[in-house]
Amino acid sequence: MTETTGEPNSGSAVPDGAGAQEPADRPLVELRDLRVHFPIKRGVLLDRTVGWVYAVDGVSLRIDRGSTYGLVGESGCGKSTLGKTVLRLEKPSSGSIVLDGTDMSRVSGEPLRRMRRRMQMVFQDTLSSLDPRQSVESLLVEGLRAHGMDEGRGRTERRLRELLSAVGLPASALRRYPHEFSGGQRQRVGIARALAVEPELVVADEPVSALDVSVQAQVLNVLRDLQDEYGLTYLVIAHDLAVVRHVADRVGVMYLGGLVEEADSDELYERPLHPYTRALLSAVPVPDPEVEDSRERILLSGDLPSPADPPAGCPFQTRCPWRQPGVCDVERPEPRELGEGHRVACHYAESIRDGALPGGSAGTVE
Amino acid sequence: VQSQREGDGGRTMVFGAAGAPALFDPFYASDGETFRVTRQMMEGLVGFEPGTAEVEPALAESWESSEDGTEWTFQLREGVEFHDGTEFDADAVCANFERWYNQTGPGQNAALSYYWIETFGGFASDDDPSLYSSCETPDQSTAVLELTRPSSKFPDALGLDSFSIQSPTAMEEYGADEVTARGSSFEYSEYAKQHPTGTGPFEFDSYDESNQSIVLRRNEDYWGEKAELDRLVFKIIPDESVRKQELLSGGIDGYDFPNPADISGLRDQGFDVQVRDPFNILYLGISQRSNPALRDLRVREALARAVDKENLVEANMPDGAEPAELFYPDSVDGYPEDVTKYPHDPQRAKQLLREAGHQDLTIEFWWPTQVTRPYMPDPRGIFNALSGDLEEAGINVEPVSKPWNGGYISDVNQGKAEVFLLGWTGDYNSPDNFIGTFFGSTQNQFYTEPAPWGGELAERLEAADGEADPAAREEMYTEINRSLKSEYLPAIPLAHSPPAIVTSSEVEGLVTSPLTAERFAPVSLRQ
Amino acid sequence: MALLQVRDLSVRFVRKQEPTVSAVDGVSFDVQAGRTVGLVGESGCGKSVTSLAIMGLLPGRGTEVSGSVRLDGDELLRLPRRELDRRRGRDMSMVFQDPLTSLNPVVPIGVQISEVMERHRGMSRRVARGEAAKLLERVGIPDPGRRLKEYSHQLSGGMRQRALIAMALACEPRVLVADEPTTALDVTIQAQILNLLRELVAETGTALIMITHDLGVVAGTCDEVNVLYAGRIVESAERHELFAGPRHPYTAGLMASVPRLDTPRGNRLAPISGSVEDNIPWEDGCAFSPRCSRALPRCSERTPEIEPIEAGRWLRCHNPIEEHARNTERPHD
Amino acid sequence: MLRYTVRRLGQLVIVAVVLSILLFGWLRALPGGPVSALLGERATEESRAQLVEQLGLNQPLHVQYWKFVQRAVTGDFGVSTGVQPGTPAMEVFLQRMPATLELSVLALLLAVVVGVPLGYFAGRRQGGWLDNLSITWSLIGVAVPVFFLAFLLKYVFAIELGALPASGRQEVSIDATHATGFYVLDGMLTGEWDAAWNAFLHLLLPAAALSTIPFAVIFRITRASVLDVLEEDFVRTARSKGLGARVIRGRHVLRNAMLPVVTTIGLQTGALLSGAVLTEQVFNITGIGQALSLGFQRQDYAVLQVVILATAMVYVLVNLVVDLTYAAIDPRLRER
Amino acid sequence: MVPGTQRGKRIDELAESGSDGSAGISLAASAWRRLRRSPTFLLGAGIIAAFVLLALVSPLLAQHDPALRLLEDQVSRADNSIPEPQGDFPLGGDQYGRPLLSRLLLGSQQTLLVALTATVLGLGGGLTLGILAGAFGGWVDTVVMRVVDVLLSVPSLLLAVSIGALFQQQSRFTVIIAVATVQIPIFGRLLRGTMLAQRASDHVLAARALGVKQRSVVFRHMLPNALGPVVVQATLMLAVAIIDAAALSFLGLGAADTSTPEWGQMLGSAQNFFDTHPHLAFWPAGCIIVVALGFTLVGESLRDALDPKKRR
Ligand SMILES: Nc1ncnc2c1ncn2[C@@H]1O[C@H](COP(=O)(O)OP(=O)(O)OP(=O)(O)O)[C@@H](O)[C@H]1O
Ligand SMILES: Nc1ncnc2c1ncn2[C@@H]1O[C@H](COP(=O)(O)OP(=O)(O)OP(=O)(O)O)[C@@H](O)[C@H]1O
Ligand SMILES: [Mg+2]
Ligand SMILES: [Mg+2]
Ligand code: NI
Repeated sequence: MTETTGEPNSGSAVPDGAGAQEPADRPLVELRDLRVHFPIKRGVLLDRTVGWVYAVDGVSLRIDRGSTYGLVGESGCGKSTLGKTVLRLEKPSSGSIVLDGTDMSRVSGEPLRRMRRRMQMVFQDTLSSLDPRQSVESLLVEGLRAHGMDEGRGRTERRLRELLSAVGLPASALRRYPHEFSGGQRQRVGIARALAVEPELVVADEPVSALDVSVQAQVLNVLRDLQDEYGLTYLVIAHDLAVVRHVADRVGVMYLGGLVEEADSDELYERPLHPYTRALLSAVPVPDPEVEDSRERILLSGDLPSPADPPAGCPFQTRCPWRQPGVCDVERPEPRELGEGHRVACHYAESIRDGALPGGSAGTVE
Repeated sequence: VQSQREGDGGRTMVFGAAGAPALFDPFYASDGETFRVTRQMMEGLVGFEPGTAEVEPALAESWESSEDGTEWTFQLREGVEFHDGTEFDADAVCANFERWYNQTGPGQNAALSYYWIETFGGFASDDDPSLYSSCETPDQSTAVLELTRPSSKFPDALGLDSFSIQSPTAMEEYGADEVTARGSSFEYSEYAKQHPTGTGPFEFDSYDESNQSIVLRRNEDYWGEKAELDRLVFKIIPDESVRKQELLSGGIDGYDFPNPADISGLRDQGFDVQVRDPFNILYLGISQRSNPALRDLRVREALARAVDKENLVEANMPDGAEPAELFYPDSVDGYPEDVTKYPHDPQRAKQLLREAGHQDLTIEFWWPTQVTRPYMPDPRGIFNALSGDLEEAGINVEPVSKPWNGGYISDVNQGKAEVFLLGWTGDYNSPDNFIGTFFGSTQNQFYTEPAPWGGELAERLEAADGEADPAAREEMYTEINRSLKSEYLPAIPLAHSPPAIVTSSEVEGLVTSPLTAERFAPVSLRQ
Repeated sequence: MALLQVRDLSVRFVRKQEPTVSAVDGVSFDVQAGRTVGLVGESGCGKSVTSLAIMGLLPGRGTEVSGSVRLDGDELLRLPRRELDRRRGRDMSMVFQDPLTSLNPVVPIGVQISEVMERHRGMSRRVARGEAAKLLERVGIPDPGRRLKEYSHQLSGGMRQRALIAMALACEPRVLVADEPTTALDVTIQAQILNLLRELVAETGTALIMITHDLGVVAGTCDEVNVLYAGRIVESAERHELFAGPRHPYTAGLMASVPRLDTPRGNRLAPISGSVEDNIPWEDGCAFSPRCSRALPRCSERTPEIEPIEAGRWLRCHNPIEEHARNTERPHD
Repeated sequence: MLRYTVRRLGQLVIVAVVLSILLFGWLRALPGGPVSALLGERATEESRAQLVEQLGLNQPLHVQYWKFVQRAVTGDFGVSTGVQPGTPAMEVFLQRMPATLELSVLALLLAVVVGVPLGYFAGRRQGGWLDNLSITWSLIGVAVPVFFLAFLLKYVFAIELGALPASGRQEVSIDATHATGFYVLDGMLTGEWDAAWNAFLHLLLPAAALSTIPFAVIFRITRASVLDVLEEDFVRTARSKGLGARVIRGRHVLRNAMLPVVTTIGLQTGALLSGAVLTEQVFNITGIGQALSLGFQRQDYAVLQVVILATAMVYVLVNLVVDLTYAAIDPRLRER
Repeated sequence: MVPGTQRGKRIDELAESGSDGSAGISLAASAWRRLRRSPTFLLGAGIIAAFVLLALVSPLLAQHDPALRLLEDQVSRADNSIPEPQGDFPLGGDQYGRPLLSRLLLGSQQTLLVALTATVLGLGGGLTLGILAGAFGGWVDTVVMRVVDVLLSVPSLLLAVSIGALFQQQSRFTVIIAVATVQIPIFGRLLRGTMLAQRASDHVLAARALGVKQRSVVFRHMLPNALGPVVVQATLMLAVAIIDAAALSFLGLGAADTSTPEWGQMLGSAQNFFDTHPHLAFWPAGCIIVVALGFTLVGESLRDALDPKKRR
């Protein structure tokens, strides 16, 4: 895989969807140096921009067709913003989002609306993401109608039933309203709505974090079944590393607006290289007393810095047990490829991996 | 609360006034609220006999006019001083006349010098002819007023409050003539605001604007009978019902123009309600301007017959009101009893309309809101009654109502209102003050310009006003009045309604005036 | 005798015009000093209500509490209000789930901590302030002098939770109830807080009641675990025992539902079917039976009783998982 | 905080400018106009034209507006024609403001002093008799037209019972010194205690009438907000700490419950000023409310301009102060 | 074990059982359920229903033409007499000799008309402003909100009086416009707030993500969900409108033509008779108070019922 960060984000480099016939190796989604900055506005008479929230700050990644990309990270690190920007629900400040050869960052208005058919979203909050005043039927039909896929009563009806059974809901659900369902069922409705327009890409922003474990497992299974059935491509955002590991083929770890580590799922969990990933993995509780009693924990001190005022240099330096003065606080590490498809943004990733750098144990207990 | 007042001897009387006086210099004023206050502090050469509209000597002990009525010689009262100690003499009198005549700038505006313009016409520095010619002082107790022509207004007009004689020294000292236009109104002089100085039984004490009260105190050096009260306070209470309640709860000792509806109740509660002799007129005005049907005398007669004055007076007018036949009360000169009358007769009205070819006549009937006037205590009620009457006679009424100051007055005065409610309160006892004002011009509310008789009427009025011989003049007015009812019928006189004044039973000695020009000097408070 | 004895605790919410909710139904367990007892279960199973009942914090009107909660032998449920107020915050205190809403937004952190000590330890304001600073230091908040003057919104999530813990520890309570103390936090912060709690229990011998829905947290912190379902304890065991071999199908189902970091990736999860909402009332049989894969006809006819099955282990099931079958019940296919 | 204040003051300027333009245009659009007010029923076409000329009312609107602005920045809004004819409008406003302030402050005080504690106790014992009683009272209070209530109060207490004065601000014959224009304060400053007492008695009935709506609103907001706060987690935390009832009530419940109440109090100044227009008329209080209604009746442009503009400014300012107070109570807002 | 089939069956059953209304109850339905039992609501709704019914059937009930001075001969200004209650006229006449009862009855119509039209107009204006500001944001929002700020910075009655004074001729229409104008900024502000909240909500984001057209997002998703508080406010505003209209009449800005009676106007014109014939004021005042109370009660209970915090 080529490094994409260094490349100028020129749209012309991307061939038009019309010309190229889906080269097998072309990723469905490719983000290049994506930045989303929110202005902080303040002013006496008229609002002026006094600063920026660097919600997403230079993320490059690619998601292969039919695969699942998992995004993890702490609260506020910009996962949702990234997800929304991929769907062009937020406007990128710079960088490009290439969906199947089309540079989405330049599309807007009606063409963008039409593009939406190809990419959909599943939300975390199952209740608030469904319009309480619309029956499931109208929720589902709406998407079809918006994209002219509403072809006559009978066919639409059939399509809806098909959708519901795909997500494991009875046909009788059509005439009911969102509040009449349990959390897990609502999430299924949300998934059905996303699938109604036959998208290629589904961004799922914390699709299961609001659910009880048993229901969470049901929904995760549904997601997976659907992927198998329709060949969907997922971008799954979650803070639960175990969930991400379970669903994702490839995982990216975000910290303060940037991607600090990215690798195939097994690789990442087996050989985490970035200090933050290591701390994260060591903090996830495992439902097994034996493991819990014996594991080594890397406890971080301090909290996530504000994305409006990120530290100079490495964003993780404020909490990093391996922090080296003079380097980490000066230069921001760029993601480097260490091993196949394993990219890490840390100056000392190799040394940490090899245990060559002291300090890591400072916050370690047991 | 009452005890507070008794504390200082019960010699303070508080009278409820409806509005704030604009200023205390009566020359620039034309409103009753101002005059009510200045009248207590100032006097003119002539005055009006208490209880009547008859002229009596005031600062002039006597007067006589020349044969042709253009030279008036006033014999001045001696030993009179203004409140500031200045001697009252012929120089002071002429100084006042000269001041009035020599107004400049804003002072020439009818909004300020209304009565001068009405009575004397123009000023020294403008082109309008003036009745005033000069003022001479043969000696200090004689003032001679030269006029350019005779006028029926004399000498009564000199009894107007605007022509009160004020202290020349004080006016000089406080710049009485310094009136400036500012924004949408006028800013008055220091004199007019704080130092009004006359010869009257009360002198100015203070005006508390934040509490809206004006305090006058007794002039201890008054030349005549001194005032009984130590202090006379005017408390400004704009709302009619509040005035009543204030009286009921003892906050004030009296107020003017009680709502007719309240009169009997107030009497029942032991208050002293005095009804003045009527000196006003309410009429149903007709404009000759826009609706051509109204130019037909038969139509106007139909209106006159449609109206039920008796019922109107009974249901909407206060005690003592009476239906009117002419445009002024019978106490004014030149009032013939034998005029054409148009008794209430809807059938005849319908017939007249048919004859005139206006079977389905539609008229715009204008009436004012946000106002009550002594001659019109309840405009809405009067309108309701009259429009009912008109409808009964088959006339379609399109009501038009506007706020008094919010367009009614200005539109009516331009003759825009086809049929309207309006009236007049006399300033002094002269037919000219009534019908001269109404029909002396052809381009006012009645807009008699297009009527064949409009110019004729105006000329006859002018001739009568210029007649020096009182007897001949009276005869001329009598004839005009007859014609007004029989030939012209430019409007329909409706009623004279006497304004009442109410005081608590402790108030004694208040003599009412048909001109609503009461003087409080003889008033006392019973302990 | 155990430090805290909960016996047959039941809480019913009686509402006008609405069916009575039996939120907690005959819950019994003991907590020894220096030990941590966990209460786990899905949302709505009655964990919070149990903890609030122990603390006497349930709303007064429309709530019926029965059973007994004894602290050192004293019956808490029948303590007069004043007496209860004297003990709450001193002998027993509580840490809540959401640290943001559980702190008063308009009162400085310092005041909120020191007011407990002023109240229960009769300290003067100044002394209490000093103690508060020490407490903050102890729970790992740097620069306590400054933080004391700050307000909850000025602290990060982790710090808020520490402040709440500091507050709960102010009078060195003998029983600490922690209701989902880390659910609102990020994993790295959660690890810090759990570590803090573990240390505290170890150092002060406080008895900790740990309420959570996260089996991982239970596995890492508790000595004994009570699994709640629909207001009743369905299984209760020592931690290692429980995780080694859950006997109740519900417990087993929970464990099978969780994707784990330490098992091979790519397996399908084996969730419990349905959701909490399809409970039937316990009176009509086993509340779990509609969702249970091992349900027998009698499960929906007779309500199972909780019974001891071995030392320190209790179970409420007609058809428990055989001990030898433990491993075959792990997720497959 | 400072920045926030500056920002809000900036908004005040915008409101002032926009409002002055609106007002100017609006006043010119009113039927009638100052000419009618000055000349009355005796006006003639001629005198009318002369006056229009003299007052410069025939100039183009933008010229008039510019002149108006030039004078307005010096505080000169022209001379009153109807309310207190001859007095500069600004003076009319300044003379009358204290009366309205006195009245509104007392009314607000009554509303707060009664409404807040009542709201608290009603909220504490939701559904209790006190709760039901005060809710009923507050609901009826809102439904009764203010002027009707004012009439009723006056009729009963001043006229039938004679217990309190029927109208005005002070007995005129008391001859009190009026240094500040706040009569009660004046009396206390100069030691004329009877005058202060008299002025206070005059305030009671109108303040009672005026306070009904603010009372109802403040009561309800307090009650609702107490109910909300009682449900808050931090109150549960406070209880779990075994704190005494007084501390819980004061520090934890009331302090938080007061936040929306404070905002409401600010918003109620609007209602107070509206109510003052009615109450002052009924009780003949020479305040700006009366100036307004008279100004409308008598087409007093100058006074209307000042009063509306100033009232709006006061309203905006009061709300600024309220918001700052809010920020003072609520640390979450301090950093703005 | 085959979880899939088991699950499907269970959910089917659940879905069936949910439709009988016991499983979940919508916001509106649960609000309604609570409303039905709330004595406040029932009282208020009863009052309103009676009022509306009265307004509808009043032409049948009223025995006399309210504009006719049927008892004029019994009116005398001189001794301040007003027709006493008598045979056909149970409440007697007003100060012009018109039948008081008929006026009261028919007054309900006009009162309802004024309140309803004013509120509908105010609501319409407010909706427009609110939609503009809330749905489009940006500078539209800024401009609209500045105007609203200015309007809100003028105390309500003042604003109403100002608007009322603008009209050449006073009529019921003037009152309606004046009262409506006061409501516009209030509704606008309120709606903007709820619209902004909706704009940030997930389900609107979801609709956008689905590619639903902007107009449809605004009118199908944002608006209906933002209307709850507005409906509550509108109910309360009906009460306010009635009272405001009465206040305008009191200040002399009411309808000039009294041939069609209206309560506020009746009350306004009765003020001079307050101490001599208090019943002239008490009847319309009583009606106004009761009806205003009705609307307030309903509004308040609606607000309570729609409050998500109180929802179960
Ligand atoms: N519309 C916005 N305007 C300004 N700042 C925003 C906006 N949306 C998000 N942010 C800020 O951007 C940062 C990243 O937010 P984001 O929602 O993407 O985080 P997240 O990783 O999804 O967090 P969580 O796990 O809590 O959902 C946060 O600091 C947030 O406050
Ligand atoms: N005040 C109350 N009134 C009525 N029912 C209540 C009340 N509090 C809780 N309940 C009900 O009691 C049951 C148990 O609630 P509880 O809060 O203890 O659940 P929980 O196990 O803490 O769930 P979670 O994990 O969601 O916090 C629920 O069904 C809940 O609806
Ligand atoms: Mg997020
Ligand atoms: Mg809970
Ligand atoms: Ni798995």
